[in-house]
Amino acid sequence: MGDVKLEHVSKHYDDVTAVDDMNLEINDGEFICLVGPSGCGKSTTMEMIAGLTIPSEGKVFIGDREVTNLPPKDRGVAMVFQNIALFPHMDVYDNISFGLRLRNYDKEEIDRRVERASEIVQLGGMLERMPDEMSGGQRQRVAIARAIVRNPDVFLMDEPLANLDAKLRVHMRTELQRLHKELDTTIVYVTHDQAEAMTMSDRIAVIDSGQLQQIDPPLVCYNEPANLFVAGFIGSPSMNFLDGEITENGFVSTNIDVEFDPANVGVEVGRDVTMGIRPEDVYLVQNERQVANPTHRIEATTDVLEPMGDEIFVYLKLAEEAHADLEEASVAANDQLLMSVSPDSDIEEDRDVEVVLDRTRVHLFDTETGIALSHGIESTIQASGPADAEAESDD
Amino acid sequence: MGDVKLEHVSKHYDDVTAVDDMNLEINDGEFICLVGPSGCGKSTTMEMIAGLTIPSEGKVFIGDREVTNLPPKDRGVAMVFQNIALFPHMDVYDNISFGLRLRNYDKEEIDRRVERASEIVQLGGMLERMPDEMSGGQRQRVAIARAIVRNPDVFLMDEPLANLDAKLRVHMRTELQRLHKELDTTIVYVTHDQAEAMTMSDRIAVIDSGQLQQIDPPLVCYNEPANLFVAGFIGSPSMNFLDGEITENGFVSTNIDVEFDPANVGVEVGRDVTMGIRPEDVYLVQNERQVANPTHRIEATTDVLEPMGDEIFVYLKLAEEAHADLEEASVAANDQLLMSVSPDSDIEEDRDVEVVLDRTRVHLFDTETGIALSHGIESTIQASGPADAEAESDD
Amino acid sequence: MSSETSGVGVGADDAEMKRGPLGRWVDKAIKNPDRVYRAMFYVATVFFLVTTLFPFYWLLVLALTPNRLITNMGLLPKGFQPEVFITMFERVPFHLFMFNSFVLGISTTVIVLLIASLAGYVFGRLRFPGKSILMLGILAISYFPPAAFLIPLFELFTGNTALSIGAVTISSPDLFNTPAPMVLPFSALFLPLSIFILTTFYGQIPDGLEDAARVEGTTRLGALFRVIVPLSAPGVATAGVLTFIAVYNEFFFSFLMNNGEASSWAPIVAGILKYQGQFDTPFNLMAAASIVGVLPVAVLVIIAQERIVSGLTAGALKE
Amino acid sequence: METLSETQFAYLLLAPALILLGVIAVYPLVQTFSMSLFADQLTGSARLGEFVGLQNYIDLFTGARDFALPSAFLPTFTTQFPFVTDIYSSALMVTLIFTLFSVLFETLIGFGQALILDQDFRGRRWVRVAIIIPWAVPIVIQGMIFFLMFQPNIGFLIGTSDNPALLNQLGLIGTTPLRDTADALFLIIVADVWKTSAFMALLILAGMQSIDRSLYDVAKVAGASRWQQFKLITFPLILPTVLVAMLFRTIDAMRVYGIIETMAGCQTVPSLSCLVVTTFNAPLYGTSATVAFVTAGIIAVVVSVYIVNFASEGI
Amino acid sequence: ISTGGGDDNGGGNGGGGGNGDDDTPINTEEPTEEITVKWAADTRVADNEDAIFEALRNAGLPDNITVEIVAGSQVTDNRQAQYQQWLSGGRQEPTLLMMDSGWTIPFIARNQLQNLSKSLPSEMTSAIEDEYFAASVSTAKGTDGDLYGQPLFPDFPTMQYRKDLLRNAGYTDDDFDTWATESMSWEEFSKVTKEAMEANSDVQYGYTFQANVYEGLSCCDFNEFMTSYGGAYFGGRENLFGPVGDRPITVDEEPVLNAIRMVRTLIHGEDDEHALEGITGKIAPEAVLQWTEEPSRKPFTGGDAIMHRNWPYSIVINGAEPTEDNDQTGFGEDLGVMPIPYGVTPDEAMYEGTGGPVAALGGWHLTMNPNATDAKKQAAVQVFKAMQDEQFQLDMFEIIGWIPPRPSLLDSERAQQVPVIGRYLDALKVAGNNAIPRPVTVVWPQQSGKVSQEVNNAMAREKAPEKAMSDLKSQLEQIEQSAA
Ligand SMILES: Nc1ncnc2c1ncn2[C@@H]1O[C@H](COP(=O)(O)OP(=O)(O)OP(=O)(O)O)[C@@H](O)[C@H]1O
Ligand SMILES: Nc1ncnc2c1ncn2[C@@H]1O[C@H](COP(=O)(O)OP(=O)(O)OP(=O)(O)O)[C@@H](O)[C@H]1O
Ligand SMILES: [Mg+2]
Ligand SMILES: [Mg+2]
Repeated sequence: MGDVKLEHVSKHYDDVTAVDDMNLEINDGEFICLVGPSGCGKSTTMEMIAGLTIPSEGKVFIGDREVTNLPPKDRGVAMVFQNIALFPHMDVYDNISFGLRLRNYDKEEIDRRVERASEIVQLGGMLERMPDEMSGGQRQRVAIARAIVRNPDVFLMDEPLANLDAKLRVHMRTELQRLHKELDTTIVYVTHDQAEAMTMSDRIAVIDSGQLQQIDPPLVCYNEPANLFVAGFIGSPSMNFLDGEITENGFVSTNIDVEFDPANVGVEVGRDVTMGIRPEDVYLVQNERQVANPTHRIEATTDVLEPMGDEIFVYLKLAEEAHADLEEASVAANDQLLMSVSPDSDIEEDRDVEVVLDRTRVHLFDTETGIALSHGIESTIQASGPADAEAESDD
Repeated sequence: MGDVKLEHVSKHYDDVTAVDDMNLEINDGEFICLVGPSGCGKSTTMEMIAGLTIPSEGKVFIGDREVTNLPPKDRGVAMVFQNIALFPHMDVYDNISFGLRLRNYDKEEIDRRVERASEIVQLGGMLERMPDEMSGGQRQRVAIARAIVRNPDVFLMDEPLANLDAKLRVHMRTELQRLHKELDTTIVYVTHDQAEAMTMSDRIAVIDSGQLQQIDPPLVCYNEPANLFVAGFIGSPSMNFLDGEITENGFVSTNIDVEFDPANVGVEVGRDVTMGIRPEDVYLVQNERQVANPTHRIEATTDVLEPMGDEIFVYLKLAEEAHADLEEASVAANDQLLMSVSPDSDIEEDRDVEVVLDRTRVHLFDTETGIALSHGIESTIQASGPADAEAESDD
Repeated sequence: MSSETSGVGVGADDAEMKRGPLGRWVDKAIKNPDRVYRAMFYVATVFFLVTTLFPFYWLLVLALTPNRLITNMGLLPKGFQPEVFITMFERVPFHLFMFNSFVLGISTTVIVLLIASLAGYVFGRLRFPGKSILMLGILAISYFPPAAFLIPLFELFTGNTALSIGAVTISSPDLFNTPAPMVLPFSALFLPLSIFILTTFYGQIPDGLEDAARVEGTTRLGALFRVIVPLSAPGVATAGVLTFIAVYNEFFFSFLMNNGEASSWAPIVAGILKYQGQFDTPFNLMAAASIVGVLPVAVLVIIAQERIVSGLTAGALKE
Repeated sequence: METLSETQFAYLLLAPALILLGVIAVYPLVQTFSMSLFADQLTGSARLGEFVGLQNYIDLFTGARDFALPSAFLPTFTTQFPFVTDIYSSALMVTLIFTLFSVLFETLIGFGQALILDQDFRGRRWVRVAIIIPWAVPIVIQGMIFFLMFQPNIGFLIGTSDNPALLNQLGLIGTTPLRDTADALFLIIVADVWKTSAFMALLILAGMQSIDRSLYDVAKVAGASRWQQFKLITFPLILPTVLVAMLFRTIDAMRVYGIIETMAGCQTVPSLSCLVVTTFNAPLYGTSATVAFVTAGIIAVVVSVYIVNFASEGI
Repeated sequence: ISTGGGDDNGGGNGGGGGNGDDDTPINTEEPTEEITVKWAADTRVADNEDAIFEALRNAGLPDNITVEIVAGSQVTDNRQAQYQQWLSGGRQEPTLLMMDSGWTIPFIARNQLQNLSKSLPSEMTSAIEDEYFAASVSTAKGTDGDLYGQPLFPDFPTMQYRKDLLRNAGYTDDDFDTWATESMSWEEFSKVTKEAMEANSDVQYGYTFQANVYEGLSCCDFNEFMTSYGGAYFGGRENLFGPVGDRPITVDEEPVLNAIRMVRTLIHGEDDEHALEGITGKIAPEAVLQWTEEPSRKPFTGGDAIMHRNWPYSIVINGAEPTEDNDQTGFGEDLGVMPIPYGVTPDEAMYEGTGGPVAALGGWHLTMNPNATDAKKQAAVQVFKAMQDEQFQLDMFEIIGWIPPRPSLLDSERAQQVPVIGRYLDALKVAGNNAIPRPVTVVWPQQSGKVSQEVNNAMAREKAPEKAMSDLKSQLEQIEQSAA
């Protein structure tokens, strides 16, 4: 019914390729988040699923029908638009009930549904307002209500919560999840909010420059990013990257060395690699005991502190390790490391500290191609194995 | 120059009061975030500062001039609009340079500034696109660039980053902060993104239903919310609230008791209070040693787990403590507690656990008025004293 | 304005007391340029009101003056003969002609708006090969003086054109003295203007709104009539008013496609000309008739202007 | 219908327009064009004479047909003072002069009126009606009003040579202006501007009303004065509408006939359409059809100026 | 698609359409069944439908025939355009048409009218030929000499004047009585007018007439001036209706030039460069150059002029008794009417039938649509018959002021009883007897425009008379040749 498939779909504008040979299979009832940098082709992908944009190449399937050239109304999709697109000449009630009225639902049914949808988005009592009499967030909620009053096979939501405050977002998030469970509808969801993507979706599709980079359950994307792009994109603040080289002793760079047996992790010696480590996997030596398998201690100086309330981001300047044999090229920006600590930690700016990394959380990428070589360098003690992840992503 | 003052400003629409007797003083060069639920009046406040909306009552000052009835062009403000509102008939270059061209800057100067602004928002190479050929995020970036090319006394930015992905947001955030430092301009900024509000602003103004709730530095708002509304609104996920009563032994509710000497925190016995505790201040007993001053252990069962990558949210169901003397009314929803733990914690769904609270982080509010009574119940060991905070907010 | 001279020449350095009213006004104006705009606005408004309304006033003067006295007219009626507004109906069943004009105008307007909406949608919002050629072709039809259509159309509408398909010959029906031979040419001749107007207006509606309607389940046509047309209300209403008035005033086909009788659907222009004798012209009756004839259009304009002018509330076209 | 390609769909929706125009406009034009290839026939029951090919067109452009027309078609520059008299005795020049000035002034005045109508003020409803209403006046009446105003001994706007009125004293018009081509042309332009400015005003107003008001907010905050808002926002955004309005006004003006006939007569102010109608009534059907097609051709040439503009505006 | 009714797009005989058998005799017996014939007339006829209908019945129209009046426009050009379309479109309706004598001939030339000579009983056609105003009949005939229309009424302009004002200048009722039948010369006329102007200094204008650039100038006003000076467009009466292309063009001859010079003198004064000797100048305002009938009548009716040339309709207005009802306009008995003055006497005239007190001929005919069904034609014949009835013609004179088409009827007692106009029948009869039709042929519509343009130019001093007329001559020449 509601499964969506894109087969070699591309969309070219005059001089821009918005979507580039995209293959995407979304199962019936699945909740998929599309994430990626601004302008990477998320909205275009949605529009092609909705039928608003006809692909330059490739085919689109919904259910078992090819719908590539089918008009939107016959595709059984509902959509929340990034630009909201309320009908300015209709009040909230008419905006929300538009699709139902088109389908000649009877008055009571419409009333009932509009009422429910407007409660979900907390717009009760505003049904008679015109769009230009509402705040940005209220408009966005109308747009959401307009989509959810219907019972489509597929929901397409393009940044539906962008204009809402944190509290309402959390509320809407749970409501959407409840709706998803209740209706068992496929949802394709674009968001730039990591928390949303992580908590709501069954799988996340990471897109860059119109190309699909990885599509996997959120934690797999987080813990085992397929490549440098995904690793850098997922997670906020971003993963730390250090360029270096594989030697017989493990990873060597201008500032950090990490010892391991290259054979164990299956990376040949001499390769240029980039090591990745997330801020929360960097620990002060005081907290070393929290880490089962730490690296050797790394000396650093704290630079800026960014208190966030529930955590503090600490920018570290790394001391240089002595590796005259490393080429100049790969040295750049290698001396910074971001670390997150809990707000009650006893830390100040401009102090010398020692940190350790969680070896199980160290990622290695091929510097040239960006492809992930290894997640965790002591393969035996990994938190969630890639085997599990693959199993999950198969269903 | 760039200080902004609202004196008893109200704005009424036909049947809605969008802004209600707002008093707001913003110092020259300050970075203020307006936050609040959707529809609370943030945009309206901005529009009154810009001169697009004339207050129904009250006065607006910019610098030492009263500007209540001055047209926008004479107020020296630049604004990023929530609805973006690019000029559809102008390409990106013309949109960005609009304000400069109005002021007859010479061609080179305009080119230089547009170039710089478009680099800041990462739109280099798109200067000849028309608005309808751009993605949502790209348009928003044009809108930002259009504001920052100018050198106004006051920047007004209404959710300028709402459509951007996390990475770009972080980038834009630092760019805006750098700009703020460089130009030493007053910035009034609306956002629903807590991280933005926390990291960027000198002070946060929390608004609800058109009324100013609190205006203080971010950490003060976080750690010492003035009332229930601010406490619940700031911080994501939201603070846990438990309704209870003050007895001689401290706080008593159906599910959690916290012992302390009411006299010490200055709350009279018998008062109905609401206790607040943030998810990150709830600890598993295993980690009790991280807390200097924990409460007694509380029994609970884990319910849903929400892994976020860098942390896991754990929903706890509390066991009921035996307090037959508490009225029924205040029992509602008192049996839930949200906790955040680090992702490597050894925790599963549906397991009995014991947790403790950080006493220094327990907040007490008057249930009826919502006004904060106490932040931390062992006043001696607070992390950042209210004295510091007040000193900060005074400059 | 009368104070103009008194203000000029008073030195700017003089004390406030000595300034003429204009001086003070200028002073205020400099402080508050809005006053200048207001003043300019009122001057312009009065100017336009006078220039547009004066001929009507004069028409009224003519109507109220007995025809015999219409000579050496000044600015006031010579004599006062309001019963002319009754006489005009006694002379000619003017209301019937007005009715005819209304029927012709409304049916043409409906046809034109319908067809032009479809075409305007196509030209304004779709891309397809042959678009520019077709637009130019449709435009080119309005290049021709109406006389260029007359003979073939007359033949067509009087049953003198035959279509032969093999052995069968169907001749066109005789529609003379019915509304059809007026409504059809009007529709065709006024269509290009409406198509162009609607093309520009429809073309300006953001795609997002049409997209939203289509995803909600309308066909493209549904989106046209439910979203694009209502949002283009000023344009549609304008096209409608322009078409209606054009029909109301048309005199070429109106004249030759019927025998000039009210019962044969002759429109208002024929009615007005009916007052005219071979040599004598009752200017007063014709003036009265035109005032009466223009009134319904005024009503129409009042009704339509709400659409034309405030069809959209502020910010309606936000994406 | 929805599964049609964009092109098919476009043509389907165009079908009603194309059918209507095909039967009611194109078919007659084809017939009329074929009429233009035949000689005139004034006697006998035949409408047309023998087939002459393009001779009618050749005659028209060489001046060989001028005798059959109320005035020369092209200006002739043979006499000693060519520009003074002969320009006004050429239908083409008279039409172009009329078109240039009437469209110019109608656009300017229409613009001004639209700006006023766009404001919010008390009583604007009535001002709107007042400004729009001349457009509703039938041409016969419009002609009558101005004819009488400028009729010696009836209207007060002109006097006699002994007792000239203000307009005469200013030297704007003579005392029998409606028999003088230059004077009459001037007055006909005035009459046309009076009536037709409303057409421009109406369209321009509609264009203004369709502009997203939030763009003005942006412009105001960016520091735009009223004039700059107009120049940078209003004007470019209504330009397409203005061009359409001017385009059709130009086409209409190039075909002016009714007001001439009712005010001064085709003999005095010969426009191209005058030639068509006069020969049509003569009835010189061949010549009339020829002039009609040549008129359309000339309009096409003039209109191409707009078309080029349109193309550059991307409409 | 091909057009029916012949291949008219192919240049063939598209005009006729229908059953153009316009020359077969019609059954002239009274039809027996109920039948209604449509008559395209004008609003004045329609307004008086009942009275006219009664008159027809009295004149013997059978009871089973009803006449339905289609009230076309009063504006003659509009009517012509309509009829042109109806007849060339081959429409069967209406059966009867009221046609201006000024443009009946082109319809005849295009075979668009029923040939009455061939299809009516000869006693009917000969009554017309013998008893009606000859000039009127001549405008209803084809080049073959056959009759295609039956005159309904003629129309002749006369000179109206204010007896009261002339009395101030010393003229008496005796003079007026003489003038009513014996017209004066232009010299005398201008002198008299000048005297009256001097005697009545509060009266603004002397002589008002029509010299706008329009058909009225070429067909009528100037035709009168010119003919009264013995000139002609195409060399005398016999060439009025052709042969086109084969007749002299005489507009540049001295009589024509004199007529122009005379008018120039009347308007611009004796010191005009091209003034005519003997004429007293400055008696007509420049405004005449822009005047048609109504604007020129207004000042006269308003009491601002002494002399006024116009059609009989204005006699009714100007000769009315001033009453409350007509706002005290009309001069009653003080209105005098005389034939148009003459330039030269018929003997001095250059061409046969010119000179003397000429009056341009107007008036309307009744014609029959050849496409009508035979039954309708049969009924129509009865209408023709009834309208030939003298009583009917007198009835019509009373009802709507149609001057009876038979000169003899103007002498009748009944005619003289008709209010107002009945007083002036003498002058009208002179005008009728000296009526000059316009030279209407198929090319007249083209020629008329040129004539009025050049003549107006010359009168307005924009061209010298000689130049204007030689220009005109070459244009007329070209038009003549084009149709030859
Ligand atoms: N033109 C108007 N007419 C009536 N009510 C209005 C109008 N504009 C705004 N409001 C109402 O005023 C209140 C404040 O609106 P405002 O736009 O300031 O909210 P906001 O804080 O910016 O919200 P958001 O975060 O959703 O953008 C809202 O409840 C809104 O519905
Ligand atoms: N009509 C168009 N013409 C040309 N380029 C276009 C057009 N529409 C979109 N693009 C380009 O295609 C690319 C993909 O656009 P899309 O809207 O899919 O991005 P997105 O992923 O939704 O970005 P955002 O997060 O900023 O909304 C962008 O670079 C955009 O500039
Ligand atoms: Mg997008
Ligand atoms: Mg807002």
